[in-house]
Amino acid sequence: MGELTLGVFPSLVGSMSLDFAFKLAEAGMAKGHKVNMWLSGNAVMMAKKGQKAFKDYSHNEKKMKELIGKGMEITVCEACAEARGYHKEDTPEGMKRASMDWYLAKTVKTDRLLHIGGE
Amino acid sequence: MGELTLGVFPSLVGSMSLDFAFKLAEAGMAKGHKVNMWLSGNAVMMAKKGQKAFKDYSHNEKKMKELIGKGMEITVCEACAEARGYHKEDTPEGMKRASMDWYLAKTVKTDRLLHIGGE
Amino acid sequence: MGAVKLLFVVQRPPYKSENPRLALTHAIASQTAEIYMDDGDSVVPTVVFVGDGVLNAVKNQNAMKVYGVTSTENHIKSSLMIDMPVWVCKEDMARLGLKEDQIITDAEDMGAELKTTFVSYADIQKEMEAVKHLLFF
Amino acid sequence: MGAVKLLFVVQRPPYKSENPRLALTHAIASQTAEIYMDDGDSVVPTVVFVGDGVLNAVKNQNAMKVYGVTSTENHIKSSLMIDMPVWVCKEDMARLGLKEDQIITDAEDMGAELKTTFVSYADIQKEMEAVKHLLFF
Amino acid sequence: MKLAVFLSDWRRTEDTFERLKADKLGVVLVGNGIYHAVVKEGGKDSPVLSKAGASFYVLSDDLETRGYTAANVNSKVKVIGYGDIVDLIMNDYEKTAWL
Amino acid sequence: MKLAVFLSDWRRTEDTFERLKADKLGVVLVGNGIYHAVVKEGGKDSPVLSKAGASFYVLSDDLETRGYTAANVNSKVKVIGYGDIVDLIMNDYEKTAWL
Repeated sequence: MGELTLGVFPSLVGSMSLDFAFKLAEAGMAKGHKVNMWLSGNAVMMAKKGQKAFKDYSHNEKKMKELIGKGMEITVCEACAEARGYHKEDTPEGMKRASMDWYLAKTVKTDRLLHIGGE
Repeated sequence: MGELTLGVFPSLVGSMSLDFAFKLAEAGMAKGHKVNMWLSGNAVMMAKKGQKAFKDYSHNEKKMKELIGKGMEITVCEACAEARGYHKEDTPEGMKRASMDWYLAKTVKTDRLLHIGGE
Repeated sequence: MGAVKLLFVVQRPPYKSENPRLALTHAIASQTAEIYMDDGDSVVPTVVFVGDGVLNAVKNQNAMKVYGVTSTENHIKSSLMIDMPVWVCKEDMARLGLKEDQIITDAEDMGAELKTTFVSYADIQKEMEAVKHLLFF
Repeated sequence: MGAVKLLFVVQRPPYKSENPRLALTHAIASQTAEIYMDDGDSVVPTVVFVGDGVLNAVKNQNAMKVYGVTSTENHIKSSLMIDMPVWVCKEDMARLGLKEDQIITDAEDMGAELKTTFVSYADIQKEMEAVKHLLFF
Repeated sequence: MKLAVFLSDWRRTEDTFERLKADKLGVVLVGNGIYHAVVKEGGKDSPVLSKAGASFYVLSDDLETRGYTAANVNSKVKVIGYGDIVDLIMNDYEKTAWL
Repeated sequence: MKLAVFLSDWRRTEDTFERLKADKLGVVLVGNGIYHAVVKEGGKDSPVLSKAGASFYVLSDDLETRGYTAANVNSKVKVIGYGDIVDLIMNDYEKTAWL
């Protein structure tokens, strides 16, 4: 089994791309792969707990928690989070905060990288 | 003097469009106009106080407070805020939270509307 | 001010951003805006899908089943239910190869009487001229 | 694993989104990534501006003065200062009418020795093939 | 109608601008829209500038942010500031459209 | 190289896709990229589908979300699920590019 790292970047809020990343992570883990996820830019919106689950909005907190419970490593860009006013105490349980070097380091050992950096 | 309403919508985080809206509001008020601002979609990122002012990121909290002090009405979409985990206690002082009907009602009396709804 | 007309123009496809959805939810909010207005004032919105925006009006959207999110289809039907005009540009449907039977034409299942109106771009231009404010999404 | 090469490809103009800036700041972070890595491992990034992305490399950006935000120019110079290769695609410069004297070619004011490299698209393609991972912004 | 159109993108994904008609049309280039005023792709003016009968404006703040000055701006386009945009919206035009 | 390219937009603002070369190229249409598989603008296939030597895939979840099914999909394109994308990434291709 391999290791897949997903880098999830800006302009994903309100789009379905963040949903895509979580569904892909779920499918990867179901097949026995190790999955890491890096959230940067606007994707750090996941780093605020207590998001209300309206039917009109994507809501990935529950799935994220499940995947963390099953061993997914998920880390959020600390500076991107702070710039948006998401502090340490806002971070959902099991999510790590780190500098960008965490993501860079992951690219060394991971078998595959899917970097969702586009618009 | 007239009344100008700015509707500021998604996909503005990390772009300079939110900065544009605040600078335009400032210029409008400097000329004696009444300015209202509605923040919806991703623009509700302004509804979280305590954002760290990194040089790498747009930081409009200070200007927003100045403009509120000078009489700008600024209201944020309550549902859009809650969906992102921004609660009442996160709201910066002087900013109102309301349903979308607040914005719709403003369009009746305002002389001009600049609705920044695009990507 | 009396009745003020607004035109919500949706010019991009659904889901990639929440704007098309926000166009519909904001237009629908005109129904409850009276609490902020003087007696006799009202907002009269029309939502028009133009350009690639017509892709929002394709029926059988399964966003709720697949991603747990209300579909744009559902919001369009909610609009028809409160008698808010929903227009779809015919020229753009033709350009993208969309037939009327692929488009959300009614919300009879929700008890709506109003149906989607298929309009030409010239009608949209005319409405742009008639309204007080334009809101492009 | 030894040294792992990465190519950061910036294909869109600056400021409209923070991605071009994040490409540079992430690439720069390779300098401090050792703390998470085994001895002997390292990440070797190159940042290339291609397509409309070359507009990021236009010099004299006054983002700090005007909007109080670090310019993309500043991040490019920081990259040169830590000897990180910064490439700009020649064909795209020509297409957009950009001359070399309009582009950030060095960061001598910051004490950098490395200069911007003007490359052809063929060089970029070759580098895409050589690296372990591609990161498009 | 008297319409002020705001363009904030260089590559556009809609054709609304091409289809829009107005008796009096102002085109305000802001954000990455400023590239229409300064870049000649393949040696040619941006197609945006060929809109018949329109007046073109570009925001100086957004030019400077991106490394350009009034000296680089196409002669069809007038360089303006935020205060001027306020005047255009409040005095010269009746409606706005941010595409 | 063996490269899996992800397209998530209908109107694209970059030409990277047209310029990319790979010995083995997979094109995975996701998000609004699915319109390349189902819409024939002006009666013609999307230019994306004319990329020489490429294999095309479309994500069924994103088709269904937007009101389309496998029956609408261009015969050049294979309908797949999330698990299949995992296999493409981990087994069939070496690198990925999300444009």
